[in-house]
Amino acid sequence: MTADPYSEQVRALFARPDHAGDLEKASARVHIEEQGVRISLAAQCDGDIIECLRFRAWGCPHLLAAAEAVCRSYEGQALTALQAFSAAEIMQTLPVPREKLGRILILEDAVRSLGRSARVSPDAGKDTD
Amino acid sequence: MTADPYSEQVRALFARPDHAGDLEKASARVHIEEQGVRISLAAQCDGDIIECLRFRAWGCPHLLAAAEAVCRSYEGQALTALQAFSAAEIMQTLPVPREKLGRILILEDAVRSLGRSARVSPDAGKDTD
Amino acid sequence: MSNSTDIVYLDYAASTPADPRVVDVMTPLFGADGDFANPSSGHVAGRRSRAHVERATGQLAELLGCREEELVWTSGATESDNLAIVGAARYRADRGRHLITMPTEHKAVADVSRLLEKKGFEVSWLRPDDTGVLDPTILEAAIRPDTQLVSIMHVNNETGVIQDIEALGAICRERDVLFHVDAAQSVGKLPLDLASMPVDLLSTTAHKVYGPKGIGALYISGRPGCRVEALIHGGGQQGGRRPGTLAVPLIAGFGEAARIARSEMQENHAHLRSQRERLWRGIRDLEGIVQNGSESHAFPGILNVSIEDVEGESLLLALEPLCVATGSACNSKSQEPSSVLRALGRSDMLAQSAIRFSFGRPTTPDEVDIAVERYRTAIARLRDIAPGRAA
Amino acid sequence: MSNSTDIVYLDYAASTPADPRVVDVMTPLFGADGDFANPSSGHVAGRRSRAHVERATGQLAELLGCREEELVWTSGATESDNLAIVGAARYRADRGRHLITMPTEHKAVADVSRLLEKKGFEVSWLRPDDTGVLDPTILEAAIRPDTQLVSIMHVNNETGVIQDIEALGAICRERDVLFHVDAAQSVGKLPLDLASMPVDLLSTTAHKVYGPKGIGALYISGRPGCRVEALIHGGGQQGGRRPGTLAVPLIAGFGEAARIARSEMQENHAHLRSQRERLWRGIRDLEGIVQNGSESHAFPGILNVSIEDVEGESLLLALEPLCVATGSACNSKSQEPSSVLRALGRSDMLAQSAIRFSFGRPTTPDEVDIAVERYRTAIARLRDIAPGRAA
Ligand SMILES: Cc1ncc(COP(=O)(O)O)c(C=O)c1O
Ligand SMILES: Cc1ncc(COP(=O)(O)O)c(C=O)c1O
Repeated sequence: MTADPYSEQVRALFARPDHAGDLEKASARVHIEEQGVRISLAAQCDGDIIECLRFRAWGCPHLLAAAEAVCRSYEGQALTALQAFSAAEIMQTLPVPREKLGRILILEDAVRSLGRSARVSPDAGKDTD
Repeated sequence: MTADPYSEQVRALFARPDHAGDLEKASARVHIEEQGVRISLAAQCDGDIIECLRFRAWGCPHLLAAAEAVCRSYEGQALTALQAFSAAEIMQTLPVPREKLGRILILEDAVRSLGRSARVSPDAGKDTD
Repeated sequence: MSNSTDIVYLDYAASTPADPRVVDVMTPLFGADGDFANPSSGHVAGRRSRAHVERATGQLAELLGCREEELVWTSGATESDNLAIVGAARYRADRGRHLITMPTEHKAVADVSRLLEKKGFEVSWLRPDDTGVLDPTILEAAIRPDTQLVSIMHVNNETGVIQDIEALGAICRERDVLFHVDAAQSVGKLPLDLASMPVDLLSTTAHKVYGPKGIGALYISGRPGCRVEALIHGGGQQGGRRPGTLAVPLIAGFGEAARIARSEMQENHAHLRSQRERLWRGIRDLEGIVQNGSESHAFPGILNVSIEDVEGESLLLALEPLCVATGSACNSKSQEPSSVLRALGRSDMLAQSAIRFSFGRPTTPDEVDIAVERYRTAIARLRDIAPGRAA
Repeated sequence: MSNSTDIVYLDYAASTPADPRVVDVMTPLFGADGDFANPSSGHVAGRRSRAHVERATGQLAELLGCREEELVWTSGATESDNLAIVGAARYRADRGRHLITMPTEHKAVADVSRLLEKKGFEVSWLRPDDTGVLDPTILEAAIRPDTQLVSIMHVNNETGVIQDIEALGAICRERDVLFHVDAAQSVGKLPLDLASMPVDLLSTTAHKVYGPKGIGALYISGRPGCRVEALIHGGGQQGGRRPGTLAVPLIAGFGEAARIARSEMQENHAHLRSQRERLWRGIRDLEGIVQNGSESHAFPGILNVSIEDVEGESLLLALEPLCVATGSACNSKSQEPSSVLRALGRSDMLAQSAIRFSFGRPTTPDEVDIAVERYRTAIARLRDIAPGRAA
């Protein structure tokens, strides 16, 4: 089964997007719409630490998988750590084909922006873009 | 087995050219060389009647088959009957493809010429052409 | 599909499996025990091979209602389309350099027309209405004195829309313009009787009708003035119209496929219709779902649907292992919304969500039910994951 | 050949049967239980089909010593030759309009060159010596500043004469001229290592090397400047170089044939050589017999002989059911003496009597002995029937 456009990892993340959803009592939120892609992120924190991270997204399988991967990896970390999130890294690890860099950069925007919204009101993210 | 360029009859005549050969005591002979084709005919007669008719030929299978057919059909007939031999008829009965008419006409020449050579010396046919 | 009972294949418009009877005809012809000789050879073995070609030519001619000498074997509909359009354009170049076709044509026709455009031909691209159907009066108005050729497909490979070949062809004939029909999707599935139809050139390919891949044919009407210049030159096979050693097993397979298609056309048509209806019944209540293409001109082997606010690529992956198509098979690598659907006036958003379900002889109601369930589940899941739009 | 144990087939240069292992690879791919999907489809089934294509591409690339992306699948060598020559001529039209080839080329090359001649190209037809071999210095002298392309075959299909591709190619490369080689008769039979050979374009076809009919390939070197314009346009398959649905079973069969040919090349070569020698030993004492083509440059799969004062068509029929060829397979319908043999300086008389015996993997010494006996008998019989010449 060669030439599969999706890696095992992308397939697994896409198939089980456990972090898809919303958080009623989010400490921080962000919503971006750009180039047809839509991403919402919500974090619930205990102090600086992300307890729960949820996403919603409208886009291709790579974007959805990347969003799920982000949520999985940042729970338990400091919200400010999100500011260091890099599209380049996830492009490599999933991997994501080069022609989809644009939409992963939109995800990067959303993630970093969520990181910057530490300790602001739950709606703060909304006008990031 | 379609599109066979040779009919059953042509194949049978070509496969068993019983009349190929020569006659030591021929009453009449003819030899023609034209367009790369070579034909010799020899008849041994009892009075006017052909007792034995033999051919030799260099040419394609249709020519060889036609020569054999001629020999088979004129034995027992009057030598003069050969003058009425028609290429057109044998083209139809074997049959012979149209593009080979030329060489069957050479055979016609030889056969008719043999018919005309009735009661001449055995070598008479040689300068027919 | 071996070893994957999970796979449900509803992509028969992209390719069909060879019918078991076709496989039975072909298989013995490959090896040393079969009639493997070159059918152009004059010897006994060659004549035997030729007999298979002749039988198959007769079978395809019967299916199409044409004479055997009006058929030329090619490698498939792509080559047939090219031979028809480039070949006719070159042969009739003196007549003028105007072609007429549609933006909804298969790429083989569209790309070659675009190429001719670059080489100095003028091409009129006629638009269908928003159900995909071409109004014959639009064709009538587009024909000019320098029009050489009109090329319009029979059944559209993405939407299944059927064009009125009879009416369009009649207009061409009246105006003495050659009429080419890409019938890759319809041959063996809809009745054709070329002896009585105003069609000059018609392309077909075996692998869409349960024959093998790699063999097709072009019908070139025997009426005066209908000639094409060869695309490929060589050993003189097929009267020089398309030389190259004839692929005897494939030709024999196509012949058998044609024979089967002809004798079972009615029951196959009814079967396709009921599968298509079953699928549509199962999903038509979904919010924002629409059929792409005319219902009244629909070929029952294809159902193309779009749905609001769902991303197409994720939908396709969520449907796995259901095998369906987005655009046409050959487009499926590209990310662009189908030009066929855009020509029907669909928004980019709706066009990109399009899924083409296509049915075949082996399709069962159970498979259709699985497709319904997977489609509904996938839509629900993706809508669930998607965020609302910003106010 | 089924039902005809009498038939002795010595026409492997016209076509070979598919190897049983090739048949085994192909057969399961046709039907509904196999990987029949369109390999361009994005879904699971399409990816499975694609895997067969990729494996086969690797196998052919290994046989030729080239990279996978340097191969384009076509319908056969006729199409490959056309794509190479027309495609390169069009792509490099700016460079000039001079081509170089030989009158001994296969019709696919010769006819397409003649066509280009009509379309304003100038063609130099280089003559071989009377053993069929081209002296490289003749090529060197023929190249001009406006020369675009040189096309010279590897093994001649009528005589089996091998040209010195390395030497000829080196001259082309030095002068920056594209070099095309029709290798239909040599691929899988003589070693080729395209990565290290000065060849830019190379045509091949599966059915001459125990693969199926209807599939071939063109090697297009990846080095800069080596490009061809497509002959056929459409769905974008193969990077647009040759679109159309890929014929998966045929491609897989060609791949397997390539794998087998590569792994068994040496022993096959020895086998052919011994059959050819056996046949020649059996007939060389006949009065007036001559070999057509160089002994020292002979491919052992082919033995072409002429004999004085015997008519060729009658000879062929008298040999039945021995299956051999007169000229090339595709010429066998025409009555004209072979242009290849005339280029070797043979008289019309000798040329018309030529018989091409060609050997294959399945050929047995017994079959060769039968051929010897039939040939001797036929010659004796026809000479016996023939009259002497007039004094
Ligand atoms: C040297 C050569 N070139 C080209 C061809 C054409 O091959 P195909 O008939 O498979 O297209 C042949 C065989 O017919 C050949 O022997
Ligand atoms: C309408 C139409 N035309 C042409 C083609 C091309 O056929 P093939 O890929 O067999 O050359 C197809 C299928 O791909 C088609 O659906």
